[in-house]
Amino acid sequence: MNEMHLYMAQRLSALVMAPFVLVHLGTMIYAIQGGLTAAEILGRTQGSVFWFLFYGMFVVAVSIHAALGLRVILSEWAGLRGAVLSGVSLAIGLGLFAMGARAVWAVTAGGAP
Amino acid sequence: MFTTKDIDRHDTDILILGTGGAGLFAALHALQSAPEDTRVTIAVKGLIGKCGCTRMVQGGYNVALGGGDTVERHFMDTINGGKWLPNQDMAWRLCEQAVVRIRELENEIGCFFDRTADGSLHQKAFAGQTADRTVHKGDLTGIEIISRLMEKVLAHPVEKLQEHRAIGLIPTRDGSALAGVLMIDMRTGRFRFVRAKTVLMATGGGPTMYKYHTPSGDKTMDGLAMALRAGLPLRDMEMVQFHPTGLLAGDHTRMTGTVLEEGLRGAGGQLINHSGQRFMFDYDAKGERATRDVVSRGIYAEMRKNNNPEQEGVFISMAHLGPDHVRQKFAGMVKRCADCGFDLAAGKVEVVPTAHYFMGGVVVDVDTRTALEGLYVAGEDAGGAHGSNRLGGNGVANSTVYGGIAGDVMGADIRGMGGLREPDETVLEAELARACHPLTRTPDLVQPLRAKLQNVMWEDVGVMRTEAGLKRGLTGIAEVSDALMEVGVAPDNLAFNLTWHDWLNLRSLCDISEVIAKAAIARDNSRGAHYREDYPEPGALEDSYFTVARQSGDVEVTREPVAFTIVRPGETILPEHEPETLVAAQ
Amino acid sequence: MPEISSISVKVARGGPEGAQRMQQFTVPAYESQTVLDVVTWIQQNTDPTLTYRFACRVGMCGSCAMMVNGVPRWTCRTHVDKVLKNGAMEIAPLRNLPVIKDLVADMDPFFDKWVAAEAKHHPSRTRDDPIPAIDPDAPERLVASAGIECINCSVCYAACDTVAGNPDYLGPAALQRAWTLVNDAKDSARDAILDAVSGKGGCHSCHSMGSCTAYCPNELDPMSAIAGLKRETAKRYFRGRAK
Amino acid sequence: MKAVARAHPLWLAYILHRLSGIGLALFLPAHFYVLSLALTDAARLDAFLRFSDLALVKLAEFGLVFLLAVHFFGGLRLMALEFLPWSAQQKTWAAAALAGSFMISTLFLMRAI
Ligand SMILES: Cc1cc2nc3c(=O)[nH]c(=O)nc-3n(C[C@H](O)[C@H](O)[C@H](O)COP(=O)(O)OP(=O)(O)OC[C@H]3O[C@@H](n4cnc5c(N)ncnc54)[C@H](O)[C@@H]3O)c2cc1C
Ligand code: HEM
Ligand code: SF4
Ligand code: F3S
Ligand code: FES
Repeated sequence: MNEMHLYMAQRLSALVMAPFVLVHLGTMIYAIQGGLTAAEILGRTQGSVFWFLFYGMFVVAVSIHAALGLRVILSEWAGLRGAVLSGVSLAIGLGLFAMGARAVWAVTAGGAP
Repeated sequence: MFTTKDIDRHDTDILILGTGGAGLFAALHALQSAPEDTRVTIAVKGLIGKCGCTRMVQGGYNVALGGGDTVERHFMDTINGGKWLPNQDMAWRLCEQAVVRIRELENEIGCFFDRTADGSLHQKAFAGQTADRTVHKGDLTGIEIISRLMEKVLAHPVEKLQEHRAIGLIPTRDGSALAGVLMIDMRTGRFRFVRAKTVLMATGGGPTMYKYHTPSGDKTMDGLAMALRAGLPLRDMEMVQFHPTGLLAGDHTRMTGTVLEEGLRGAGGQLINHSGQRFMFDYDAKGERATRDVVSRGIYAEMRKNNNPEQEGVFISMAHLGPDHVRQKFAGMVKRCADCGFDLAAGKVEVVPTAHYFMGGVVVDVDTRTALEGLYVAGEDAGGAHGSNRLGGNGVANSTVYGGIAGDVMGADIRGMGGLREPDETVLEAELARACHPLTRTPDLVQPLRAKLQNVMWEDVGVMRTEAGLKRGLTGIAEVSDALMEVGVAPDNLAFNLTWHDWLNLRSLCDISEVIAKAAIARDNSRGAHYREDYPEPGALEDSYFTVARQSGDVEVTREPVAFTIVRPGETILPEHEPETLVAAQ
Repeated sequence: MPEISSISVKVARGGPEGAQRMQQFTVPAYESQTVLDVVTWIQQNTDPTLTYRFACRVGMCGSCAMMVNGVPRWTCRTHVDKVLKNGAMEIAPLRNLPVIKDLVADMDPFFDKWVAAEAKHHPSRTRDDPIPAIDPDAPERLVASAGIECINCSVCYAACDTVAGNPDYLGPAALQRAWTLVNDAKDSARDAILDAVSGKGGCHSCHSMGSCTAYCPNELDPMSAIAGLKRETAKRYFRGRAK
Repeated sequence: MKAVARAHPLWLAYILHRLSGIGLALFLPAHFYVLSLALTDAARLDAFLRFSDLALVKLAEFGLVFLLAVHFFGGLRLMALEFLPWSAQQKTWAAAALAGSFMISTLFLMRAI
């Protein structure tokens, strides 16, 4: 991965996320009225292929995006370089993805018929 | 103190001193013409491309590019402007090669000069030109030329000795050739002797021994002082060009002396004295639009009349042209003045004539060779191309043209040369001792002496001269020179010790000031930049001579007749019926 | 000119070995006085060992830049009035470059990166060819011309936090020059330049923090130039993919 | 850290974008964790959601949405600057990004309360 690829991956993942963020924010604002319950959330998402894909892609994009964003910050502010830097950012990316995938699975897969 | 054992020794093939237009072009051409794996080394008092005057060029670059203008016309203007004193072969080569050099600058170096709407180069006419000839990039032409040259050179495999100050030309024991150059690595304060088969001196003269001067601070006549000590002949040393409008802002600021551009007067700027009167028409029918030397003398005379230390200079006033118009047309100048606290657009700014360019220099042939084998000189350090006056726009043309030639010639000459030459160790030791002299004296301030020299030169060896004044000037110079030998610099911290270098600067300036004064005494007529109140006439053009100064013990000045190798006074090489000027009257 | 009062100046002293320390000086104030004049006065009158760098004294050579009260400036064109705070100021060598001594920074890294950015003309013609006609108002030319008055003073380089954090970053001035060349009809190596600015520390490292543009004494706009490079390299990236 | 040439809007926009990015990256794992509770322990998710009714937690959430909004608009601003041909409107963009994010987060807060 050279600079150019990293840069494009960061920007493209951001672009991918843009509509997700809008929808997500919108849903949240709508949903939050009158308080949130687990059932409410799960009722909306569980078993929905749409939300599965929606949040699934969101998680993939955000894992890439945040890992690359933090990579730059770790290099500029913490002085990490080379293999250490790559290792740490890969770990961040994979970690985020794993946690995110679990969450998506939790809210969308559970109640599927 | 130091002995020759303390000198770091270093070898190269081609050594270039200075990175103005001459030095940088020489480096590029040397790389093109020399055999492969020739070592090229650049040594410079500042940073590569960031010192010297080529960067400061405002108005532009003279070159005849057709549209009615011809090399012949450029040449005739140069000869007329130099009042028939130029070395005609050098002037011819300058005008002829400028055409090639400008194409090289645009096509190979990557400069972009201002265009007209049809895409061709824009050319304008400086005073003293009979065609629109000056190529430019706004009024910051030098930045474009030197930045492009600099990035080219930086990208090439040349050895870079930055902040290395040359202090002595060291010949071989029999004195027949140059062995190398002694320098100070300014950053560490250590001495370094660099042997080279060929050395180009392109340190750019610089008449900074005057109270008011325009050149960059690193230029202090080091090159000419070194050449003088090496016994080389220097010509036209009385010829100091003054620019009429230098900023006057007090002697505690380095802004004083810096140029307010020529175009201000061209556009209708008025010169006003302290009683509020416009005075230039008392001196010349063209008023403020007269040539540099005439306006400089007019201002100088006015200042002398006024003779009030509180009211030193005169004022340039632009406001009558409409402040907004001025702000727009001279944006750079207005901003520069504003940064210094002056309002050029709506107010008036105090100005005085300021020493700008040095026509004198080492005697060279058209290939930049000198009398000393292995030493070449180009740019403002070389004398001859301009005679008694340099036309605006011919300075940077001269340094780029001859710098390139020097590179070509050195690259070719080196093929026929044997190995490196052994230096005369006694000369090396003497030059070392010279530089170390202040380190053995009680430390004291250098600046008051520099100020004193600058006053002496301004008062007595300046814009208007008389024999009595020049002699008084010589006494003053000698006083400063002697006093300097008693001023010391503390030897404990020589790394980047500017005060040591101030001392060495003043040493060079004293040495060359003496030559200027003596050459000015030797010329008992008035030509171009040299004006003798006691001999106001130019003398018969057919009997034109130039001065040659040499040091062998004392400095002696002789006269040599100008050889009219191409055109004789009263004649022209322009075809018959050519109009006198192609410039539309203003 | 009469002395008005005096200025209290703290100046960074010392070389590369050992940290710099601040030294206090009192300098007479004058009506027309630049920061360079203040430093000069100290060297010429009180401490002959003080080291600084200048050449042209009119804002053309770009060798006199220093940090004045924490801000990078060309000192020869900075009037004291502009920076004085309660009669005092603080002067230090340019940020993001190694210190040689006192107020003098080593500019070599700045210029090494200039070279690394392929920021030099790649000829498409020789001295034997005519000078090409170029419309000065063509859009590409206007873009190229916007950046060409750079005096390589390194003020932008000192202002940029990305330079501070990323030793490979080529920096605003070199990238701006590269962008000028990309838009220069006379340059023959557009791709080589775009390659050079796409590598490690290239234009993609810039976060558009804009300090370069905010502090450039010549009012140039390296930030936009770098954005131009990002745009152009991204376009090329997609074109490369599409093939 | 001593102030070095940072007192201008674009630098503030940059630092805001970076800090909000870090903030989001730190929050994200927590967010994922809470959601994945749905899989393991729906009761605790509910408990958490009730807990989020507290004013203090509301404020924290407001902060998060604020971060996301700041970062979102900041990121769009950045990509507009990079990919759309340059216009001198940059500072306006920066201001608009801030204003927009403020609006959204206030909206969120007002609806939630
Ligand atoms: C303000 C100003 C405006 C000008 N405008 C114009 C114009 O519009 N048109 C025009 O044609 N001409 C103009 N000139 C004149 C022109 O700049 C010079 O004639 C020309 O640039 C000289 O070039 P050079 O290479 O000989 O010397 P410079 O460019 O002056 O370079 C000299 C070099 O030698 C170095 N040096 C000096 N001493 C030593 C030493 N001891 N050891 C090592 N290196 C040393 C210097 O640091 C510098 O790098 C102007 C000059 C000034 C000052
Ligand atoms: C959907 C909307 C988002 C967009 C448009 C977006 C856009 C961007 C952009 C363009 C950058 C590059 C900044 C730079 O190079 O200076 C960036 C950096 C960053 N983003 Fe995002 N982002 C978004 C969402 C997120 C999310 C949800 C997170 C967190 C999890 C995040 C974390 C980061 C981080 C940590 C950086 C690094 C900041 C820096 O380098 O200064 N982003 N973002
Ligand atoms: S872009 Fe401006 S600040 Fe940067 S080096 Fe060039 S002139 Fe100096
Ligand atoms: S300050 Fe630095 S981060 Fe980019 S916009 Fe300028 S180069
Ligand atoms: S001394 Fe040349 S830019 Fe300041």
